[in-house]
Amino acid sequence: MKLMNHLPALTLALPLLAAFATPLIAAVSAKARNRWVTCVSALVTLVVFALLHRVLVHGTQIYVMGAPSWNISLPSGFAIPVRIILEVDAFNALAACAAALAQLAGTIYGLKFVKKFTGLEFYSALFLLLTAGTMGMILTGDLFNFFVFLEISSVASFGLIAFWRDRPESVEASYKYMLVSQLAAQLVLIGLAFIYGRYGVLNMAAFSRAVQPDLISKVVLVFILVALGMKCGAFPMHMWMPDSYAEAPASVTVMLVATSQASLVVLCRFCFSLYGTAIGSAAVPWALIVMGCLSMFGGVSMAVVQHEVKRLMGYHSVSQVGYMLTAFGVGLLALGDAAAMNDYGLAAVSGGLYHMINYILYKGLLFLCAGALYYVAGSRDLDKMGGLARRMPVTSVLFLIAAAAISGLPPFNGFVSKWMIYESVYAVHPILMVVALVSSVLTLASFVKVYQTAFLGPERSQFAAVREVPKSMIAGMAVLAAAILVLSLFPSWTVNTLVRPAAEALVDKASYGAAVMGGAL
Amino acid sequence: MFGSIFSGAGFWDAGAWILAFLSAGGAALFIRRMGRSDYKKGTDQDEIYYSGNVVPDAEIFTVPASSAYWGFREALKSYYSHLTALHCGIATEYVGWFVFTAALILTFVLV
Amino acid sequence: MISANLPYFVVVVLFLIGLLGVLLETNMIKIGIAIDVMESAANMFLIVLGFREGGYIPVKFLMPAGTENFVLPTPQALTLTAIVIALATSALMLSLIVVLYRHYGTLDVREIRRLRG
Amino acid sequence: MKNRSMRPLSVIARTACDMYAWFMVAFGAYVIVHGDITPGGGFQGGAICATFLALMLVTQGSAYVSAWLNENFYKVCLFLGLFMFIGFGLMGLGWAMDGTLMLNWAAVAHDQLAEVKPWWPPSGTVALMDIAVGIEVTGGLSLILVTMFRAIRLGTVQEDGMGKETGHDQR
Repeated sequence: MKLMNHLPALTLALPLLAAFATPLIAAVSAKARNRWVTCVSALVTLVVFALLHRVLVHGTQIYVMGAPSWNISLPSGFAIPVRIILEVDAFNALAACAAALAQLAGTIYGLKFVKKFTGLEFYSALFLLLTAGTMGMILTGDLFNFFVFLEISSVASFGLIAFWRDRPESVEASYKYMLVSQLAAQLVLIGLAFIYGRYGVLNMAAFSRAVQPDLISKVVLVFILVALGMKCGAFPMHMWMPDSYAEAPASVTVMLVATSQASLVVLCRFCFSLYGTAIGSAAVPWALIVMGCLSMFGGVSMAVVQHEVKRLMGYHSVSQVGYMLTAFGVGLLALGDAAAMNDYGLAAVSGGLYHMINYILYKGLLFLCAGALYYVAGSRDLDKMGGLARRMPVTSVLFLIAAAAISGLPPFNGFVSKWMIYESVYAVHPILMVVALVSSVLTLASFVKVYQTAFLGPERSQFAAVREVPKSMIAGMAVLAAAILVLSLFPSWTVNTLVRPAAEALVDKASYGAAVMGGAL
Repeated sequence: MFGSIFSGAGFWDAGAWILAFLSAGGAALFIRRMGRSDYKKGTDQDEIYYSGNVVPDAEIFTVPASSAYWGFREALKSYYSHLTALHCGIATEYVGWFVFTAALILTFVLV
Repeated sequence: MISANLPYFVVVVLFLIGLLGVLLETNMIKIGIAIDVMESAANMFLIVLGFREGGYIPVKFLMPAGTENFVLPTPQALTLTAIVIALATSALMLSLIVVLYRHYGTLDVREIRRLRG
Repeated sequence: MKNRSMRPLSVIARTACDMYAWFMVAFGAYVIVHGDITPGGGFQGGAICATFLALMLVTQGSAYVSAWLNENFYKVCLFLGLFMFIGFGLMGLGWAMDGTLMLNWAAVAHDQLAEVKPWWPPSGTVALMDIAVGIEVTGGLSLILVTMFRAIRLGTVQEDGMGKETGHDQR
């Protein structure tokens, strides 16, 4: 079928088209807008899952924008690709699937959650734009295109974080994120300019062929690493994260989680598929590992003492990102050494990847549950809550699932990925595993606190009239909960069919280049 | 049905865990059934026993979230004072940390 | 040699001015200007990289007959895109500053710190 | 609080700018339409077109402009332009799906241009997309001007219900 060739392009074009049509449709009626955004996000999810299926069956997909045909990456007479190319392998496609689930949940949840506020046509348009930016960052195979999508998603998220614009804190959080993020974007742009000046290419596959471990490449790698590390919340640069995650509406926070993971996807792409063995220095993997350990412990220890529910979860995001950074750092350390790669490297990369997918799902669910608490209680302060489990049984069960998953309690998926990370990082140094285990314990402790103070305890008089949140919000949460349960109940299927091919695609630098540049080296 | 994942040191099986949870739940239910049968709902037996005193309001009666893990926080007071000072809320200091990290990593990578 | 590298010195100086502005200024509007200066530095870097001695603009209709040396349009396209993005972000940043001034009554970035700890 | 809205300038300035502003729009339209083969393009031309509103605000004053302005026009411009842009991109796919996204389906070869379609833009969809971008940027920059102009009036008299904060508190 010809349509199947166009799936990568449709993943980007659909949300873009829908985003620009939304204000025009919203002029008709609010109901039309709601139906429109729901249909579009369901369609995007469908397209992304079809893309994942196609990639798993047929191997890496490329898509050349503007070419006479979708697969002409090298027109005759050209040594390097000149057009913008989307390159989708198992790794990209898996991350895109998690992001698609997050945006589906956020869209459905947001229908009722933000209903009573004004400016909803721009909310919907920006949300779809954020989806397009995230998908673009994940799927792109072109460096400058990556910068453009990074900025699209950044600008959309600044607008969405400040959606509650008459709350001073929201605008403040948006401003702080914007300040750091703009500096990071300039570093990325200058890094890309370095690449262009040094190698004359902006295509990722061509760059992965050309890259040498010289001074310029190292500087570029550090710029990209710091900028994207900031975007996904590595420790000394994470301060924007709890602020903006807490102040954004809950339906947006789900998507912000996916966007920050898109940055991590590109970071892994740079470290593994583009640089690979040409990384030239053991300092880069160790920087990842050290930042990861600091994030793990620093994030969670700040989370334990918080009493504002979404801010607490924001600090947990920092901590969870630390697990992935550590795992990818260990994988990077083992790169180029076949024995070490077989021994623990691939397991570390798979663990990090699996944890990334799990993290998007359960952290999204946790933020949605926190939003539900805010929706009924009118406050995010845990001191003012209590006894809500009787009033909101569904939300409390969903929260319990997500909290068990993030704390790594068996039978949930969070345990499997954390376990894979523990066992692989142990091979590098046992202290990494100790840090990870202590962080995990503290995670459990802080979520016990949240559950105990918000859901358990005696009923409070001011919540006598509280009812369960509306059905559409439950449906949004159920999307993520169902995904968590599937990943939990079929771990071996997940690891063997989804995660392992993705990890192998990530570390296989030669085949990443070959998909665009052709087989000849 | 669910399959297992093997690593060098052990294996993971979701089915085994579910089986364990089911049997533990069954045992709990069994023990619960062996309890007293003269319990009646809606009588004085439902009341909270508070040393014979009147039970205060929920606001006073519960430990608020900001007081939870007080001992933990108190023991690590010096650590937390540093960590809270890091999250000072000033946007330009956050930018400063970003630049500092970039410079640090650049030094380690290039040297 | 010096004259050929002069644009790069300007880029570095501009970027450092912007960076110091962001780090040391306390007025939010000045910080916004400093961010814009950094964006100009990045754009100028791209433009300088695209310069070729004796190259012609890459539009076939405007080229004199027989011209073979035309520059690659990529850096110019990149710069244009980056300028548009910079415009969007500076407009958004100024709007945020206006709203922040309404809420907090100050432009001092050190006093906008309700979110901390 | 003092009314800080903009006052109109003198008669001479107003009369001159009344005419001059339309020439700016014409020049902007010229830059947009010729953007594909000359320096300029949709963004630059749109920015020139948006100076129309800036001139009007400066010379005619806020009362005149806010009475005369229809903001929805610019909103429609903004989203219609963006919609047209991505629509032209999607048209590259063609009915039979044998093209690609953003394919330049309307391009004509350089040497056939004169005899085949003398009126056709030589760069094909690039010209069409430039027009779409021009419409979008005109709408977008004008909206930015209007919105920020409103924002700087900081609690002055609310002539038209503008400047009222809506959103979070509206329960």
